[in-house]
Amino acid sequence: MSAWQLYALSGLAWFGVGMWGLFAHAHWVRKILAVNVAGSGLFLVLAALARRATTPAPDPVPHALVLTGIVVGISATALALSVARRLAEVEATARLDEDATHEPAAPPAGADARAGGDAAPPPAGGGAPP
Amino acid sequence: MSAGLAIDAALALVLPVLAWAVVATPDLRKAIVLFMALGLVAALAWARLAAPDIALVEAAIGTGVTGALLMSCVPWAESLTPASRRARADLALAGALAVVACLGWAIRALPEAGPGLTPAVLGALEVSGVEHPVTAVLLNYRSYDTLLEIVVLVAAAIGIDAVLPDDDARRRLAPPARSLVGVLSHLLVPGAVLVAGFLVWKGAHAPGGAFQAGAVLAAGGILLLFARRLRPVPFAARALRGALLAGPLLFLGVAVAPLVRGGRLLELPVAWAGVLILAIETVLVVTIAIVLLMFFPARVLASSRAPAATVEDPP
Amino acid sequence: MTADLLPLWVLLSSLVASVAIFGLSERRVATRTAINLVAAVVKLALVAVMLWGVYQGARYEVRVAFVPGADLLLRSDPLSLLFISLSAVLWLATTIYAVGYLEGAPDRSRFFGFFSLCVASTMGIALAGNLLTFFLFYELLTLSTYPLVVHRGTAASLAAGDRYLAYTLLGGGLLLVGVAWLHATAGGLEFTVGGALPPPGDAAPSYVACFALLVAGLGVKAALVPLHGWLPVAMVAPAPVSALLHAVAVVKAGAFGIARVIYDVYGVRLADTLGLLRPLAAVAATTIVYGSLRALTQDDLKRRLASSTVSQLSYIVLGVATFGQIATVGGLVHLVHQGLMKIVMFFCAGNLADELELHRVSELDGVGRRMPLTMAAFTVAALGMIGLPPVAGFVTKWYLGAGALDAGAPWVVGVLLTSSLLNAAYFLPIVYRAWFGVRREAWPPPAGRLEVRPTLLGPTVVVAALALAAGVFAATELSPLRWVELIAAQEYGP
Amino acid sequence: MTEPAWVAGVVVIPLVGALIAVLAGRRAAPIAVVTAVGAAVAAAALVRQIARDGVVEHAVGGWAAPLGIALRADGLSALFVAAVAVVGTAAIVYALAHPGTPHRFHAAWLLGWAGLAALAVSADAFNLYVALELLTLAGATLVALASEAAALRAALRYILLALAGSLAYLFGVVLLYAAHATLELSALGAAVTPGPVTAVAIAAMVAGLALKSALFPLHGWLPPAYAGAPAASAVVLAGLLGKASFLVLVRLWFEVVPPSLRPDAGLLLGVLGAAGALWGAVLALRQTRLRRLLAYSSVGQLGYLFLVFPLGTGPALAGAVYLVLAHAAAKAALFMAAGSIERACGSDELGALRGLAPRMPLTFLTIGLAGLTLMGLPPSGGFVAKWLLLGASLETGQWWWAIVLVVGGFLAAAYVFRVLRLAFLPAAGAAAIARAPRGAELPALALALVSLGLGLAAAPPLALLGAGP
Repeated sequence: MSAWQLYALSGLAWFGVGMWGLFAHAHWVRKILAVNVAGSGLFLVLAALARRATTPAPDPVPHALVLTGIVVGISATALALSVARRLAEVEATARLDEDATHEPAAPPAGADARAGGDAAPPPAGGGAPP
Repeated sequence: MSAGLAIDAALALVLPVLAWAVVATPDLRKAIVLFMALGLVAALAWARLAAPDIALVEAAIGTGVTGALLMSCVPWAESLTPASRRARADLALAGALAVVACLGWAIRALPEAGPGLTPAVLGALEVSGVEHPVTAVLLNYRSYDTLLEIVVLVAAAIGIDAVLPDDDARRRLAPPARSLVGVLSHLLVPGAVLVAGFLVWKGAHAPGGAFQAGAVLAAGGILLLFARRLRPVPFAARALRGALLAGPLLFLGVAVAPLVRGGRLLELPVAWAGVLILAIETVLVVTIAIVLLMFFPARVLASSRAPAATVEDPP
Repeated sequence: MTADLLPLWVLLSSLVASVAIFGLSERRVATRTAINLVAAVVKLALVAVMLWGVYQGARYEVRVAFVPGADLLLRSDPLSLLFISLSAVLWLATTIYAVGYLEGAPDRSRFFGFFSLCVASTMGIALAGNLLTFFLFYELLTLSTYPLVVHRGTAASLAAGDRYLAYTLLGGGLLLVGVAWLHATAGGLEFTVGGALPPPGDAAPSYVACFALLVAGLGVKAALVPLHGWLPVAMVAPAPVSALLHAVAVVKAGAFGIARVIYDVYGVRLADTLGLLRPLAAVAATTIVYGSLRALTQDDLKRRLASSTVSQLSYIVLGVATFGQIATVGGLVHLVHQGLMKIVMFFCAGNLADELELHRVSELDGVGRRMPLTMAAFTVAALGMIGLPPVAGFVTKWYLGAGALDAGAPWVVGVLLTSSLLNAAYFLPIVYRAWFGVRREAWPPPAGRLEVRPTLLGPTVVVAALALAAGVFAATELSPLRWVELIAAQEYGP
Repeated sequence: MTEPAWVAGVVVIPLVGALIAVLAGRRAAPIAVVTAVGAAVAAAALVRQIARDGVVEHAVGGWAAPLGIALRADGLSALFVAAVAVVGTAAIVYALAHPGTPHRFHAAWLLGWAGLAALAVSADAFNLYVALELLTLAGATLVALASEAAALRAALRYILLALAGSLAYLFGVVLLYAAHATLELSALGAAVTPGPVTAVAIAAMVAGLALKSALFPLHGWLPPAYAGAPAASAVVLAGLLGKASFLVLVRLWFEVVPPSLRPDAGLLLGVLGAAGALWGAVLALRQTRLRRLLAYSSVGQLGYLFLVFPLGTGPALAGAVYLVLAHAAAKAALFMAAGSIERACGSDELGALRGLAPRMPLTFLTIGLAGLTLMGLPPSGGFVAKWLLLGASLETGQWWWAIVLVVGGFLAAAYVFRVLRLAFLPAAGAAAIARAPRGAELPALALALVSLGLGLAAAPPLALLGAGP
């Protein structure tokens, strides 16, 4: 059981835990966290396999692949979290509408109705895109 | 040697357990802190595996920036309706175990020593314009991957701007108040800029390069953002977009130049390879730093200011 | 040289017309009628040139590379000319009729666009040189006739459209599997006189299965018994659609397809040795009798004519499915005769409905006095259908009977006799009511000089004359009968 | 001057265009049009070059494989790049004419275009991973441009499942690299020997790609994403982005997977594909909104593509690729039509379509022509694909796939005519119809005619795929 196999199997277990988390959790942010965990696990496996090289220094190509993988991983994570935040806002406005429709109080302060956003902004009342 | 093996065994054991802790902890805040801890412990493993480049990038981006990003989601995370009614934990467990078993079987079946591409990389190193093999792979042999990767970063930037446009959320940012983070930023930010410069320069002949430098620079920037010393520049500002796209456009320019003379895409002339790589890396540092900073748009900062602020205040 | 592209020109004449008419706005009535008539006349001229060329022994062929193993092939041979000339003549008559019948109706651009597309696909079916091209135009026919069936947009017409689609797409699916299977077992199948299939060897069972699939697929449009359900229901469509579709285009495509499969794919000898003809003849016979019995019970005139079509079509299939040169002649010539006679009847039904709002047989008492010419044409066609000389129908039944005896299948003669009696049973009452029926209140006077608009009356009378001529001058050189004998002689070869 | 390296140009032009479009911000539209024209010219040149010289190789950076990344363009990549150019250009024209399109659509779509081109011409396993990730991000952005919660949830699910799929694919790449020290596909194909490493690696890669291409039963994310996204986004998502993972799977299957592994794995993929084809069509039949109907139809049509795996190479591969091309044009046209209808009468409820034909004749003609491809009826491109797949299934004796194709065709006919027959019904009320801009109807009709043209002029593209007559 050489060192690289130890790390490779450890990375594999780490990857398995991440994948379990992705499909087991129902909460969006927990899923995104789990995917990050799985990604790091996979990168450990890749680096461990690079260590099998007979030369003193490990094989540099997997290292470059891991670097690219990490950067791609964080880009996807950042986008996912932004979409999740946008979803939270839209759901919050929807929840406010339900409250508004029950008691006909003044419409919720649309102080911050997203004027600038030309992406079909949800007017304070929500509803179909214009 | 057995001491080394002992350390490896310990690390190999700790990492999956820590990963399980991160994923299984019910409280989101705790999970994120554990996630950062996992990243730091992993840095040890990278060191043991003689992968300093990865250790740097994983610590800076994988743990630092991602951790900060996740932490900024905590205030509104609870209000999100879950994705699916019933979490299929048991089914997922069975699936994960099966996948791990198969992959483990394959890993054990791998030959003990695999030469990999080390001889090829080292053989062509003198012609690559840099001494450090990983940088050679990243910015010469497989520079096409890096080019696409930068475009992926730009895609993420566009996506975030499209999903969370920073209209007038910046107005609601609080004025810079004296806070611990403020003081801390005075000390750390100059250091971050220095380290970033050093990493870029070192990249040519030692572990370092654009990604590590970009991440460290961004870390400094994030500190300033949270300390309200730096007002997030709206994506609509042409200056920001210019700075963001300088890196990729220069990279593309260097890539296309040989095509005009009938050469091949991204074929760096041997004499100029070193200089070109350094130039590309320097400009990429700016791009990476900006994109990483854009992961914290004004709306995220605005709503996370008031600790008790739930999402009730309309967007 | 351009003469070689004749089949393509014939096809394009109605395709171009269709596209042009689709582009026209609803108000441009004059231009639309002009395009329609010019296209019909041009097509008739082209067909005449091609007819004369093929008669001299020339063969026109247009080949376009398509998929591995099969090309898009348009080829003119005597059998295709038979179907094309019938379609060209009747399309001209029906266009004139339709222009008159639909005066002031909505959505005429859409109607005439699909109308021309439908004839273009009929031309394609006739000219197809291999099974794949045949299938391509066969499905195009389904797609271009559906909008005509649902043209009125009423709930009834849409229901009829749904049923029509269900049947025809099912048939299309079966045909596709049959063609693909045959293509897989025996390679690209170009129609060749005397059969294109190599000797079956051990593949005989798949040959039989393919034949069953092909005939089932084609049987839907040829309205063989279990698959004929769509035809009476599709009578909801306007009269010109019923006339063209159910006398010429759709139904004949099925019968023509069966003839192609038997003669130019399997070859009549191989089909006989594989024992495929006898069951087909049996199905045809049951359809003939069943169609006639159904017609007896229909009071609605168009439904009665539709059931009669179901029965008449199977004469063609019966003739083709009886091994013998004379029976083949009988079968194929009925392709033309039935077209001529049945379209006249649909025209008459259209006239009655358009002029006097008469739809049911029971309302036809004494209509002969009000619309003498229309009812005279109807009588000629009815006598032909029953099989009385000198109208064309007699020629068919004579050859079918003689062919059956020659092929040693006397029971076929029995079927012909019973069906002729049944024909008489459901046609003669109409003729009797029209001429000898007593009508208490007076008929509303005709608007113009003639009993019905000239554009409706003209085609009715002309085609009735043609049906009569096809019977009387059957022995002359250029009659349909002589042409069919030329085809049959080739098919049975030395 | 030697022939310019079009195989690189096809990727670089959309890349440059995308970056400049980002720079231009709100005024991205004209840049998108110029880029589309440039990329279309490059695609045409690539097709001509490959028709003349056959497969074109290009070692990026001057480094030969295994060290460097190899670009390789064969018939399949040339045709897909051409399809991306045709549908992409039409989508941009549609986006300009369709008032509801957010201005960020152009930058996001051009990035997707670059990703598709990079994917089509790449012959390096890890490079394909990066291209797939670029597509995931571009695709997710395109979906997330909408503002309804359903679309945003779909975008999230799309990203997460795509990430899971990419990780699985990457794990396979890692294992193969560890075993054979090369990432170049054909070198891997030569080096790969049946054994545990190969089996598990291939299984992981195939599973990942199947998940990303929404193979049944992993298709849940697709319908809400296509139905919720803005109209122009749905066009490029359904038309092009949805097929990227399948193309990588095809390249993997026919260049790397050892023939001994193909029969049983192929059967599994075929069965899942067939189930998806029938399930997608049945669900499409039960939808009451046009875009959801089209989305489920996409799930169904994808099922047919997966029949290529049990059927093997030759005509079956040509058939599947041809279906990719024809379906790209037809489905893009249909989503454009759906967008125009939604714009004209406020909602894409099927009921709202009653009697719409007289007011929007071009849109209904588009639905009719494009519907031919879905039904696989001649004279459409879909029929040619169905014919090739049918022939392959009968020639290899696997007649059950033929039944799936034919029954699927009936179901498709059912849901296409369910929409078309509404055109013949008289309008329910004098619904106020804001006429859809003619500019939006023309690109849709153009694409429908392309899918028809593919049905008639089938010989040249098939020759390019090596299955010429």
